Amino acid sequence: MDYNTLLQVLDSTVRLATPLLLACLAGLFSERSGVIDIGLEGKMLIAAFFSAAIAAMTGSVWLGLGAGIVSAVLLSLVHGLASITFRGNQLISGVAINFLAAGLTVLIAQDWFGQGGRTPSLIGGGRWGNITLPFADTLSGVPVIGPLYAQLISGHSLLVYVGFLMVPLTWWVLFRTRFGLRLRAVGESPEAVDTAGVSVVGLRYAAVAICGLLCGIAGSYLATGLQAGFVKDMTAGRGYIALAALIFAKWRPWHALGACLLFGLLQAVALRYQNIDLGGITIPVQVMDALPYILTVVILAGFVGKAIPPRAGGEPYVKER
Amino acid sequence: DPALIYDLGGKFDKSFNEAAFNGAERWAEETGGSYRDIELQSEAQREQALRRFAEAGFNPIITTGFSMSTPIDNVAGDYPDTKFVTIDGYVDPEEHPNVKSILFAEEQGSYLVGMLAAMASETNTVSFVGGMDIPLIRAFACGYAQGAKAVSDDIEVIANMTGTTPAAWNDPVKGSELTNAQISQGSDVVFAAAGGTGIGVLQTAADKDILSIGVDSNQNYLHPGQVLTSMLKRVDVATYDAMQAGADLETGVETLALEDNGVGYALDDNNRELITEEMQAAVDEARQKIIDGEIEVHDYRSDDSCPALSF
Amino acid sequence: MDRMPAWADAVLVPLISLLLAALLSALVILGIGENPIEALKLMVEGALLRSAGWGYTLYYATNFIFTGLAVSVAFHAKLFNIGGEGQAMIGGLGVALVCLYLPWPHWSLALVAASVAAALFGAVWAFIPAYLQAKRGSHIVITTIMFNFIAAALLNYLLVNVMKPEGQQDPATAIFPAATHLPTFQDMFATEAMPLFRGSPGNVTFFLAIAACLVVWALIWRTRLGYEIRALGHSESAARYAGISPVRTIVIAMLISGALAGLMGVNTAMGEAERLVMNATEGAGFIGIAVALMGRNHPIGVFLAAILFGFLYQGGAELALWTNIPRELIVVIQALVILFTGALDNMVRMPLERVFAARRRAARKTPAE
Amino acid sequence: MTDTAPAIELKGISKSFGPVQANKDISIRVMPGTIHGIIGENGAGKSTLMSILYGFYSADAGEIWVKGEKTVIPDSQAAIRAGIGMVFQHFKLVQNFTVLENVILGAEDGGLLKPSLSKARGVLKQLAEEYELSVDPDTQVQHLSVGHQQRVEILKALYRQADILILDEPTGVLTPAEADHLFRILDNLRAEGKTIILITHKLREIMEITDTVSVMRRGEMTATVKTAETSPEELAELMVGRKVLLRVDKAPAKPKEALLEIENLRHLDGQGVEKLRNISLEVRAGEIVGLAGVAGNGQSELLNVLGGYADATGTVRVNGREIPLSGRGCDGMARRAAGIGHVPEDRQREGLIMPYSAWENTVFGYHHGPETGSGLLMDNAAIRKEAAAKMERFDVRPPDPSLAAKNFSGGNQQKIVLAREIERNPDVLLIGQPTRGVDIGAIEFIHEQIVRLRDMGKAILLVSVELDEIFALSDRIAVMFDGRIMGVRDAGETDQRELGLLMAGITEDPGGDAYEAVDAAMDQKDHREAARHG
Ligand SMILES: Nc1ncnc2c1ncn2[C@@H]1O[C@H](COP(=O)(O)OP(=O)(O)OP(=O)(O)O)[C@@H](O)[C@H]1O
Ligand SMILES: Nc1ncnc2c1ncn2[C@@H]1O[C@H](COP(=O)(O)OP(=O)(O)OP(=O)(O)O)[C@@H](O)[C@H]1O
Ligand SMILES: [Mg+2]
Ligand SMILES: [Mg+2]
Repeated sequence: MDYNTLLQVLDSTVRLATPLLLACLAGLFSERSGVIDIGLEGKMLIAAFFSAAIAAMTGSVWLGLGAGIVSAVLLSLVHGLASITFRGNQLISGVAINFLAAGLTVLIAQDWFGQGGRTPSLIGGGRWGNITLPFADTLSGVPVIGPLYAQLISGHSLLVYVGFLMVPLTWWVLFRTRFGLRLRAVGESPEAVDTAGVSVVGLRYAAVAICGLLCGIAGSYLATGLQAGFVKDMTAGRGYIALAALIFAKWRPWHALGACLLFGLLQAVALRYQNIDLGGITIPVQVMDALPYILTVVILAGFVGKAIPPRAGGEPYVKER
Repeated sequence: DPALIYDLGGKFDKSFNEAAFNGAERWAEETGGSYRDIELQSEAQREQALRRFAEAGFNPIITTGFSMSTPIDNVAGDYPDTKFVTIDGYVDPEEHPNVKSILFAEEQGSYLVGMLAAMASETNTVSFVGGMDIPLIRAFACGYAQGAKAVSDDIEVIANMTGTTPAAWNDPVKGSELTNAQISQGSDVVFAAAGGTGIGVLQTAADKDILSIGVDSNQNYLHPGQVLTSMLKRVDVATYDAMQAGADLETGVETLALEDNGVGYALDDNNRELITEEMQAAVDEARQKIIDGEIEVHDYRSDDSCPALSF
Repeated sequence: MDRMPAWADAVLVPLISLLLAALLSALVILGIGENPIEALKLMVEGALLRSAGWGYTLYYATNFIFTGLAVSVAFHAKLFNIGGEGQAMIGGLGVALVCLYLPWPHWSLALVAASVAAALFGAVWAFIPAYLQAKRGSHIVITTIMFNFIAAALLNYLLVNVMKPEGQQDPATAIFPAATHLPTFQDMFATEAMPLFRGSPGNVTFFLAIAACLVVWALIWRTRLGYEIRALGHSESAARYAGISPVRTIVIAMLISGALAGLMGVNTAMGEAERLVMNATEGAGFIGIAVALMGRNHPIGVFLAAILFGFLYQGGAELALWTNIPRELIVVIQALVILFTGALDNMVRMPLERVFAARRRAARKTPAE
Repeated sequence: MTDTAPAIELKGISKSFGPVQANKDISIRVMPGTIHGIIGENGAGKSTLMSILYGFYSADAGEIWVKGEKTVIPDSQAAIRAGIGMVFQHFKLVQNFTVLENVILGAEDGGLLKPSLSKARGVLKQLAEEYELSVDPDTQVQHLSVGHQQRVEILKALYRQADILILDEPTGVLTPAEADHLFRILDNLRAEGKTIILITHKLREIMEITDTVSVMRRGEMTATVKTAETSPEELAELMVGRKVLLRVDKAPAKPKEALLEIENLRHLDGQGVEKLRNISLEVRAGEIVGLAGVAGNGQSELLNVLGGYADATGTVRVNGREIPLSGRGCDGMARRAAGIGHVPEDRQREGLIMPYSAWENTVFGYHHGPETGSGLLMDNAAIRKEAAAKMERFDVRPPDPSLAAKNFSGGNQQKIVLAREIERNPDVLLIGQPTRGVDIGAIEFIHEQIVRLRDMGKAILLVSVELDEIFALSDRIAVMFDGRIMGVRDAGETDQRELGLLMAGITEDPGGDAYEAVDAAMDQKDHREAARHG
């Protein structure tokens, strides 16, 4: 593989890792607060739809982003209602949200646009343009570094940079601010937070809302950055992969970046090399398709070891004694 | 009344199923008739839809997609008075005299757009994105490659399939990534025979400023000036004709080829600039030769192999 | 806390939750400009007022009984098996192998062998996630989801590259030999005079599903293994104290769960399609979760919930046939049913508990005075 | 009295949980600068009352007055503002946070952590000196001993400038030395003018440190007396409503052959840390051997190994027959078959399946035995009948086999476990914390049963953190420290001081203040533990 191909694969990796990363960080906020969320998929999906739909109707990608975020946050609040206020089963609520998003998006899309659960293709201001970073053109002649900068680092849509900047931001919020301290505490020991006079419910709702916000960005990126419109089920399991990445990352922001890049790379490689020929034996395309999933299992079983989740994860908080 | 059953890709895939829809709409408009249609979502529904429509007296019942041939095979015998049409599918006419199978010579149309692609290419590299990896789609790819090679002997033809399941008809994200990969390998014309996935292909091609070729319906309008042409497969005509014939539809197996105008390439205002007169002349000449039998386009399905491309 | 009567918890709460879900669904239908009453009428007529409709409803219900039981057995051991989908797919593979590659004189023998194979294959597919959960603590929710994807890829490979007959376009096996075709309700109950269940896929597997309900009931509430599975589900530390091996019990519970999900393959592959197609499961594994929850993990509840979802499926198909309502409406309704009965059940339970407490207090006061 | 307003005054507090009336019209005054004790049976409503005071629950009726002012306390924030701090029975700490982080949680200054952390560091240092409350501010709480965790809880309250401190059963899990230290802290706090409310089941502590004591029974406040003017016997009677024997009445032991022989037992935990180091011990027929030690020094592990749910190496013989210590045949069921009964330390987490009915619990661990029926299916009717009989013999209240275990009070849950294990007449009975958190009425009954089994010629190995209980029941006492047995003494020939030193790993009596030596030893142990986890 020559350098250029490598750059292209990595470029594709960055594109594919971005929605995973945003969703993974979304899950991180939620689960660090003790609310397990397998509804990332659904939230991304609904955000993808509404961002594309509003962008198509208004021609503004920013309004689209706003709509995507609002819709994902609303679904988050449904999850919050079920798992925080009514102490329901968080896994089930997540499953329901995934179904709900899968159905509602197509239903509404059909009602609004009549194109079989698809939004019209986005054009012009309805999509995120790619940003060329300063000096990208000037530097592209420089060997090694030049193409790296011009092709890999420069030339992505704004949301890609947002996604990557979210990593240090998440870290900082979590470990350097009062909100972060309380958030981590409520996922470990809600009773400690409660007796310290801080509202468990408030904190968890805040976390769940942030989760919705990030899922909203992730979904918008899918539909208005990576693609030019919404098609049904366009998240295609990314929410679950993000969840696996979260466990792999042991609920830590920098590790999440690594995990998502790894999964992005696997997807990029699987897309690029459909039938790998290993000295006469052709690896069938299905193996490449399944590779990210197989690797997830292998990683979970073999390398993650004891990934200790936030202690109160999945447990609704009930005041007692 | 006639009924129309779309395959899993859905009525608005902008290509195959949508062509059938357009044909039906045209029929309804012209004749003032009405028809009923349904988008399938599940396997068990195939037979169910056939039966329910047959029981309700719809005739003929037109279906798109090869996956409907097995269900029709199961059902046709129970409703001898109903005519069934399977577009792209094949049902033994001996066994079920009330079924019409409509097939297309996709390789011929693909040959023509392959020629156009080769003539438009500046990098001498063209590419193909298929939907689900089935013999039908390979026939597209094979015809395309033959056409391209007829123009330029040493042209490189890159062919990728989106997947191996019906989901491959509806995965624009993957279509887009495949196109990106092909562009990075030098392709500057990409032919998408991939149903809804093609939308992603055409989009990426337009974004990256290369040419693309649409399929089934005329997709030139999707990105005016950036879609070189579309390989037409006149599913709309087939649907229209079947509806027009109504209950008197002639059954049996029919293959629509260039000479029947069943396949072809699209030329309209959107791509007029892109197709030069020489190009058009060359293609029209080839078209005539194919009709006359002077050029023989190999059909992948005849022997599961392709002389111009390896999969 | 205030406990309300058991019947209220088992019947009233799901019923009210269901009503809420139905109400919201009606609003959704209104929202897309259709008439909910008409829609309901269509669904009821299409699914319940025709014998063929019942044939479809029960066909779908059979799938959901199997996956619902699968989820509930795992649930008793506090395992969340989201892998019913993959296990059912692989179960179908077992059925296909038995039907295609072994000669069968009679369908009944084929059914027995295919059921064993389906259960076995489903169990095998559940084994790895189970083992990894038990031994390595790998979160079973994640691993079973991954195994759904892997099952799809495996089946895809086999169907496309190995089992598909030459020249066939779609990824499916050949039609099974006629001797393995299961009797449908039509075969069993239709007469010349009464052409019942015409053309519908409901078949003898439905009775297998009922038998599975009985077996699961006995297993969970009457056997020592069931006692151990439930004990482990309630408290792993206590189970270890009692000498119940968590590893062994987790693995066994998941094997049973996988086997039940695998059995669904008998219904889809052998009962309906009479061949193995790529996407035969169509989300039934996920519906199983809702079915198990609504049924409170009890076989009777699972059975009733499965019928309800079968009705939704069949009714939804009818809607798609005769109206312009997209079939996704049914997905939305399912989602609402899952949400209200599974996750928001306390929204109904909490006020109900208060009502019952008030009534009890009132009742206590009267005799005292 | 009249010119100082009470620090706390409760007037007519009532609270019910559905049908249970936990507090009925309770009124109480706590004067500033005093230590006020509250005692009462299990479920009397002590914790509920204090939770109301701390804003955890809201009362159905009644008023709270703090320092002479009527105060509404809807949540913990309000309680903190009113100067109330609470140390719960189960600590409310974030295990993987450092001491510092735990202390500032909820009391941060500003949005960023840094200033709060450095301020807290200074304040902690000052408090440590003032009240003998030293803990390393940068250690994660999970690596601290229970006693030190409790100090963190007190520090949390003081950091929030509480001058009224509530402690709910603070000594339940402490060693005598740790309890002594706690009382010195409380003494210091009282000397500084702080007010303390102390809930406990231990009459000795009440007599030792409180100024006044209130007694609760069935949700009501039955009496408030000056400690100096009462006696343990009187308090016990006020609590239970009848005379209670505060000593265990038992004849001298007549030990016979060894029923349980342990040789060179070693055990590694999941992280590969050696938790049992070469343990050798024997328990003879007709004797009770008490295993004393600070929690976390290997007693639990020893019970787990003997009970069959932790692997080990070495030799264990029951009734002369060797039993496997790992692999097949090493599990709870096999142990029961070999004649070992086991009352686990934690009845709720181990001994019972809380949602199971009482009758299901009476065969738990024995569910493969013949009494559960011979066929494929369990004979539920027979089990239920047998369970009813057992529950009657053990005076389980209410005697309803269909009731779920979680619906019995702690003492009655313990009786169900005891009934199950004792009624099968095991040769060896392992029994952990038989009366933890159980009120004195039930303690009396449980102790009687243990002695009765001994007198039937069985071998009993008793683990308890209550030195009083160890002394009251044991014929011989073995002391564990850091996975080793530091020494075995005859119960009649040793005293609290000697055992206390052994429990801290000190075999030579240093003379002078034993508690300081013990405390230093505990500090060292914490540091080792923290260092091991990096
Ligand atoms: N969260 C709750 N829900 C329902 N009932 C409760 C709850 N908490 C306490 N109770 C009831 O209130 C009564 C008083 O309980 P409380 O915990 O205050 O007793 P206690 O005196 O602290 O007992 P112990 O000595 O065992 O700690 C109990 O009998 C119990 O039935
Ligand atoms: N959350 C609850 N819901 C319903 N009943 C409860 C609850 N908590 C406690 N109870 C009831 O309270 C009674 C006493 O319970 P509690 O746990 O306070 O006993 P306890 O003697 O304090 O136990 P322990 O000794 O373990 O502290 C039991 O009868 C139980 O049914
Ligand atoms: Mg208490
Ligand atoms: Mg208690």
